[in-house]
Amino acid sequence: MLAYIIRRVVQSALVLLIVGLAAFSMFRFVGDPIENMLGQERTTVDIERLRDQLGLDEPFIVQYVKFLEGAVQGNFGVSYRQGRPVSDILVERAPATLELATVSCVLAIAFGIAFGVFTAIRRDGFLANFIMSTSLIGVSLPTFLIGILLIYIFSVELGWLPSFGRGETVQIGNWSTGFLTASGLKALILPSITLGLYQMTLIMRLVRSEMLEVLRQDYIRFARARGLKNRTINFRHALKNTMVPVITVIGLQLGSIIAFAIITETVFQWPGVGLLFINAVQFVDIPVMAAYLMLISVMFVAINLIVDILYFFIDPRLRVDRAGGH
Amino acid sequence: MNDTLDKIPQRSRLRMFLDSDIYYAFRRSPVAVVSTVVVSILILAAVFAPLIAPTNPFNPATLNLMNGFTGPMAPNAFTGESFLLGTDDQGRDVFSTILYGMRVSLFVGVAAVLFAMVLGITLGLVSGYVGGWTETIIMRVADVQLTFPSILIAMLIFGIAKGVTPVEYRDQMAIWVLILAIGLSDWVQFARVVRGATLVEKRKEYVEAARLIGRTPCAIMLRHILPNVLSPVLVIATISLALAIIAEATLSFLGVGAPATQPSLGTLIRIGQGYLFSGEWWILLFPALTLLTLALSVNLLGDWLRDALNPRLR
Amino acid sequence: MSDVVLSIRGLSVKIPTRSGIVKPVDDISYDIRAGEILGIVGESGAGKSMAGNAVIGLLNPPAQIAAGEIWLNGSRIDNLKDAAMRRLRGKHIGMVFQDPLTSLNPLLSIGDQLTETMLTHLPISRSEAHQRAVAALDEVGIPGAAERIGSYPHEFSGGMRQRVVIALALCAEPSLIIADEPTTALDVSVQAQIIALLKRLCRDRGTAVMLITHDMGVITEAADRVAVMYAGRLAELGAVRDVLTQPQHPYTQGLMASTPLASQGKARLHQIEGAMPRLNAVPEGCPFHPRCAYAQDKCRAAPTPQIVGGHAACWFPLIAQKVS
Amino acid sequence: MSLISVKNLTRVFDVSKPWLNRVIERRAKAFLTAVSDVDFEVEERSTYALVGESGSGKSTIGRMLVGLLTPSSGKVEINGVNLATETDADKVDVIRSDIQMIFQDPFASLNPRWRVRDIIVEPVVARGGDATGLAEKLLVQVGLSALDAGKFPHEFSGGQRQRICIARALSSEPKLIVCDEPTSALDVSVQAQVLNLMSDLKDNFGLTYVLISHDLTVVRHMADRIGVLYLGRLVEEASPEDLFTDTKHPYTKMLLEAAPRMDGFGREADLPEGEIPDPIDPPKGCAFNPRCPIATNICRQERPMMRQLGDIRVACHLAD
Amino acid sequence: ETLRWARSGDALTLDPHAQNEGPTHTIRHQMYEPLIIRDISGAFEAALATDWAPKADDPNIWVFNLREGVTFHDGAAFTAEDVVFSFERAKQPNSDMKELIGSITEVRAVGDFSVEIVTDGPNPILPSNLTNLFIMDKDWTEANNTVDVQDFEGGELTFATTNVNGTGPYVLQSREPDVKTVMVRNDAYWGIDQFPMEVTEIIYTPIQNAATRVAAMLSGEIDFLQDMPVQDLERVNAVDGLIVKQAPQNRVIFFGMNQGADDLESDNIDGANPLADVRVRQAMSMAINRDAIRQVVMRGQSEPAGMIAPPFVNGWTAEMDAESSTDVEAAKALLAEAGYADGFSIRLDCPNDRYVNDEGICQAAVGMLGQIGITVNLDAKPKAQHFPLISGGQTDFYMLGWGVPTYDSEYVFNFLVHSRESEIGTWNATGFSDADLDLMIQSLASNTDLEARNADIATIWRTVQDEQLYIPIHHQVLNWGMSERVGIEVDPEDQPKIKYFTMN
Ligand SMILES: Nc1ncnc2c1ncn2[C@@H]1O[C@H](COP(=O)(O)OP(=O)(O)OP(=O)(O)O)[C@@H](O)[C@H]1O
Ligand SMILES: Nc1ncnc2c1ncn2[C@@H]1O[C@H](COP(=O)(O)OP(=O)(O)OP(=O)(O)O)[C@@H](O)[C@H]1O
Ligand SMILES: [Mg+2]
Ligand SMILES: [Mg+2]
Repeated sequence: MLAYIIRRVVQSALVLLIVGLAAFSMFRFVGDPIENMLGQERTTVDIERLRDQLGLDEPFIVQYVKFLEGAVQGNFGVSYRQGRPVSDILVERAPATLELATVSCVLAIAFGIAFGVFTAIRRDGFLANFIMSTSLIGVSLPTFLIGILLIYIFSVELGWLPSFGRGETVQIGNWSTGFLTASGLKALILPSITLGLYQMTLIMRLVRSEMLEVLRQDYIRFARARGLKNRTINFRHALKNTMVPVITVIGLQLGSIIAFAIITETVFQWPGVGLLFINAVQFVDIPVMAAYLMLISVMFVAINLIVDILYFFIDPRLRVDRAGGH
Repeated sequence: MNDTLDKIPQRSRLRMFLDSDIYYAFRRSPVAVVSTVVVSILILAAVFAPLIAPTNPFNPATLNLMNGFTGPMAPNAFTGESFLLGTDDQGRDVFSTILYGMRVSLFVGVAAVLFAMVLGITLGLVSGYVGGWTETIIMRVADVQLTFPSILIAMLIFGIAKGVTPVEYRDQMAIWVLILAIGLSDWVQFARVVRGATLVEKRKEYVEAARLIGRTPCAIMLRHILPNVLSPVLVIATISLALAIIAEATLSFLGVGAPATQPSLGTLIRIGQGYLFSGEWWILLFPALTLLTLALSVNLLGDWLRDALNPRLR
Repeated sequence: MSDVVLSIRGLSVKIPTRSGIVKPVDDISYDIRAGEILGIVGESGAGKSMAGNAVIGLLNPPAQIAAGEIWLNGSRIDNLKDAAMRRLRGKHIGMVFQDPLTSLNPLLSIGDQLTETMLTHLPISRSEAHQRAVAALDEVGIPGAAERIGSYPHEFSGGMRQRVVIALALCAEPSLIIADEPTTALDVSVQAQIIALLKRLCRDRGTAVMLITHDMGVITEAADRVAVMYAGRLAELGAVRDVLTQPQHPYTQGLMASTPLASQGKARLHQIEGAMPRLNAVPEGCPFHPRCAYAQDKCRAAPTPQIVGGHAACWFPLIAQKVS
Repeated sequence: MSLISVKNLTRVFDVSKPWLNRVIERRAKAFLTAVSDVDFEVEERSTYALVGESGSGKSTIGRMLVGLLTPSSGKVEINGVNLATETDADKVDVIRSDIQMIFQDPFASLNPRWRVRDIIVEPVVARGGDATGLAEKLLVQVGLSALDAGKFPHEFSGGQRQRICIARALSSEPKLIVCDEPTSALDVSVQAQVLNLMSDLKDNFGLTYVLISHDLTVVRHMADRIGVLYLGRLVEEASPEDLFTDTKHPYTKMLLEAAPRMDGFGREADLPEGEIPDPIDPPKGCAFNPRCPIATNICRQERPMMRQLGDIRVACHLAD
Repeated sequence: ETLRWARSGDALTLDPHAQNEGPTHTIRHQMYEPLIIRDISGAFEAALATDWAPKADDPNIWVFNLREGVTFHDGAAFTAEDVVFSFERAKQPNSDMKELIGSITEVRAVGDFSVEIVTDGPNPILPSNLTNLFIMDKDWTEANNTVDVQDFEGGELTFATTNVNGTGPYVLQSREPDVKTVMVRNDAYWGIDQFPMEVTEIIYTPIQNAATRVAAMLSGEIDFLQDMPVQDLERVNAVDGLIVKQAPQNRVIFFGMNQGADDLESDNIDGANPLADVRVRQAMSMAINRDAIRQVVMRGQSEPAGMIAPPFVNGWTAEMDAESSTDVEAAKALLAEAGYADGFSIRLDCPNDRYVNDEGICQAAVGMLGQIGITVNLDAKPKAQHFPLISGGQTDFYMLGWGVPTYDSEYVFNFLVHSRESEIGTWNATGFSDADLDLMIQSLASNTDLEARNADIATIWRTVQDEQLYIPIHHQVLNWGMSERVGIEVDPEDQPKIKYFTMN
């Protein structure tokens, strides 16, 4: 297990290096930050001075190494746009995204698994078919459109839920949370549905097909032959086995939730890192973009590591320390 | 007896297909039949758009801006012209734009999936069959790829491509970059599935038999293994197609999609969503419905195929 | 006969398929008494497993019982509701499948699997179940049962796993065991051990055993009586020695003759030409007639007779021919 | 002269965990010796059988015979040519076309996407030969109809497929066919058909068979000489008559005892002890010693050499 | 009363001198004050200065008399010393306001409530450069170690970046950049009786997505909305309790063309530059149907333009602004005359996130130019990628919008007409260069004879018009959406000052 984790960590570090490089090099091409930072009245001299000051005229590799050095120390430089250290901005924005992502994940996983199990057990039932078909609609419309439609229905037409922002937040140390106020919770509803819907569908379909697969395994037949209760068979035997492949995918999906938050946050003006990223892209705010991508990758890598470790707890076959011959 | 040999009736592939279980199951599944019909109609409509569409919305010189915002089947206040599904903000006939937009969307989707497929199948076959370091490297690359969300990959590629292509090619480039971006973020699942299937097939004895008579690995992979791993690929390809079409739409919302002068369905929806509150619902509704119908029926078909082609679920 | 544990009367199983309804089990009847091992042999696809599954109520849809009755310990069970049938399984009927590797849930320890079965059926406490689980493992010959109770299936060898499976099937002390090819996946040496184990348990506990296999040798050594199935029907049913030494049905005879025997030396094997018909093309009359050397018009037209008198379902049992 | 000569044939598989695991868990590399120091010769036009329980290395030997695997040490010579080391490409090619194989699983050994005709003639076509009408001719020879050439494998039953496999094996006019459990997936009645067919073809084409099987009755029926394998080692080799009547090795005895008999009504077999040990870490000395009822000290210390006892070769310290 | 206020973007910093940017100034205006502000009509209004005039005996000196009895938010009194300090601060190298007051050589206090501003030559339009120059408290700034202007580009964070101590009508309560800024009424404000001051609390939220912005307005979560999408005016107006008010904005939208190059990169004509021919430029202007753009693309929310100066600007004339016409046939004829009867193709660079419906306008232009045979390839992109093309001179045909904060044509000429040099003409990507004109433009800065100066301005404009240096499209119209409870008129600078707001 240790070896496995070490290998994963090394791999992850490689991933981060590559992502960092890719991200960093991409930003060289998106646009010229200088233009945005100086107003209409800037002069050529100003441009040169600033370029020099930001180190933008140094060789590419030097800039990248500098960037990495900083990144390792949690220092991503200073936002060109807000003129504040990127790490501060990220710390400020991360809670919003993390809360949104958490709620979406919980929704996606809870409903995904519940519906998946249900549709697998009642494979040909009407309700199961209905859920399956409607879930397809969820993946057949782009996320941004779903968000806008939800706003249209629940904010504009019905006036039930807020159309933007986090509502009121409470500051606990460095963390601002919307979980503690009614308006904060209300504000979470639409964005988290928008964000979680797609992943929920994916998880649900995956759980369903894996579950169907597991349900026709011999050990399930044997469990039936032993007269075990359906509940025991479905949940203790089938679901647990289903989880082995499902967990990997859930792990990947959780990462995507954070990435897809870009869209949801844009639509709902949710003050998280996704919105920050889109702003940064529009403003060619290189440090913010680089930091965001690194952040996403770190989360991804972390989630995957956790998922891998989870395996060891679920699947005893992985715990063997014996060289496998057969 | 040799002279009779030539007369042996051979069942054609078509006949075989018509007799097959798949086709039987297909005929008995209304969902599958309906979605196939819908997809075919949409694809035909897209392919023959220049013949069907009343106007060519991609030719700006033919547009009359004054026709803008005409409601469906209602005459325009200035020009008196009327349009089946109305016009958009540029005075383009929505019906024609949808047909042409679907062309773009389908082209991007199909090409991206084909690209992902070719790449994924090749890498999957090679890594599954050859194994060893080759496999390790390919699959690690796939892992890295997987750890990176597809829209970020797409934005990344878009950014880089935009930086490196000369300005005058940017317009043509946009489409190809979309294809590359979506394709690149999609090959992994093909590779994984093909690799998995290859690992299974490779152990089957017909492969041994072919090795025994000295067939080259290349011939074995292409002639023996490939045909046998295609059915899961088909399923993924179908579902990927729906995903690719949606991905294209999402990317155009984020501003990295098809150009506004040659809008895809996604671009149309992005434009249309700006008119959701202002009463020009048709600019959003019709493209969105088309996208929904297209993606939904492709998805349904893929879903059905997955169940039908999975021997263990039958 | 009060000691009849299982009694099957006119059992048919049907499956609706694309080309009409097929009957993988067609009108079979037999009894199994307590402490008796009934061997069921027949070629692949003859309907052996279907018959076993029908008894324990685990037919995979769309297969379903089409006709007939199944009686267990004097009560009818083929028309029971799902829940009632479930309570019967494991408690009154145990089942052992062919592949011990896939019969055990890889994620649960064998102790868990044993205790959950016992707790489902027996009114005992968890700790008692645990003790009984150890005892059950001990009984099927797992060395160091107490230590190995927390092990997972992958930590056992094939033969050991099959013992665990048998322990699981027996742990609620059912009166009938259905063993569907319990040794096909195992080596001869292990097969001998497992068969001996089954025989011993059956003898000690008075359990009735339905032993499904296609290995004539296993039947010979293990079974008391044997039922030979062909294309979903019973071809022959009787005491093992009678059926195997003096087969009355041409099919049984062919089967016996095509098995290579020491006595035969290198002579050509007897060969039954052709193959068992596919289920959707079972011929009229006796299903074996197209391959039967003795077939007559009657065999082609009239359905096979029930087994009466002798032990074969044949219009012209071989004994009779020899006599005439 | 003998067609095949196998000398000190050994095959070791590296089943170690990846490097990092070994470093952390302080483990040495793990090797599985699937075939260990096996010698035998096969006469032309004879049938040589290899028997043994699962994992005893039968298939591994078979695959080395046909060149699908290279030996770790020792050699296989076919007609005096060692496929693994021969550099003359033409020679290798000739020998290769002389060897064919029939596999256990008739369902997996035919490519489901190919027509039977293409499957059968592939060995010829792959070498650029002309195969017009060949498939049809062979199909008739193996007892199928020429009309079947245009069909796909799924339209055939198991026995028929095995016939197609045989037809494929015959198409390149081989001298030697290695049959890896050719009938173990088939029913007795079909098995009889296939075994008969094999015997007929042997006579007609002058074939040599290496027959791999775990079924003693089949082996006894078919073989001219039988080699018994245990944990990758050849423990006994004899003609069927000798092997079944004058059994020398305790393992062979155990096998014969355990195998069910057609006349053994109600027989209580002398139960074999234990199970086959882990091949990665085989017992010291004679591999069979932990299960052997007559094992002595020397059996635990020294690996017995193959000895010639009359017409029988046996690897047992105690056999006489 | 709380005012919930939204627009598309947020202030970049609160340091009064660190960034010269519209939305940033808007937020500052609520809390800081300059000497002079512009009222809703664009006229100067006294803020911290009560009156101002050039010194009679020296045209190089302006005298500003300051308001007495003003206190900063922390209670400190406002004096001339603070003004001197603030001007000095605004001239620091890090300041973004330094170009605007480049001509000022000295600011000196004359008593507690009067200052003299010395310029390097007569500067008739000095007051217009001071309307966004905010005054800070010297003592507070020194006490909080924030005398130096925040080095915005360098990423410096100073006390003044996040804290405010102004004299303005509202006091900062909390701020999360890009998320939310809350301000409350300053009850000690000097003008508390003079202005309505009915808003007691301001909650300011930037909302980027246009549809979401409108949705928030429609669902009643917002009382006051800037950056309103033109297509939603009617819908918002139709909702009970919501109204939209509009006014012409100080911004004109136009196309620029590279007429200086010998050959263009993005066209399909080899060895010649079609745009160098004035007839081609005129033909292109004639092809644009500004009425259609106004009607359809802008939904009536624009005023077709004939010159590239907004009507507020000194030098603007109604005649010149009416000079553009649409005549497709004449345009074709002109093209043919110029030798391009078959047209040509060219790329149009266009922003898609800067001006009202910028991309839509470009698309419309593509169609219209197509009708006279010019094939235009549109390349629309975010402003971050668009503007570098213009300032780098890498575009042949582009869209640009221009506002004139000084309300004087000189500002336009300096940036858009003067030959491109390192300190001047920096936004002139047309390649147009006329040495005589350049001299005339440079002399405007110090010409105190207003009449002669205006004559020069007219002459320069005439050349710009005759040369068809740019293709004017329209003047933008500004729309503010608001709840009916809010009473305010639209400010042409798009600078709402909440102290003028009434609430009922
Ligand atoms: N869903 C189905 N549709 C059609 N035929 C089926 C279906 N399921 C099973 N059968 C057929 O039912 C017959 C009986 O199968 P069963 O498993 O009982 O045979 P068996 O005697 O146990 O064979 P084996 O020795 O291979 O286990 C077979 O011919 C099989 O092909
Ligand atoms: N490629 C391989 N890598 C590692 N171990 C292998 C490999 N191939 C075979 N083995 C091992 O070598 C041993 C002998 O295998 P082999 O397949 O030759 O046995 P067999 O006698 O044919 O058994 P069976 O009757 O099950 O087919 C087994 O322990 C097997 O696990
Ligand atoms: Mg069976
Ligand atoms: Mg083998």
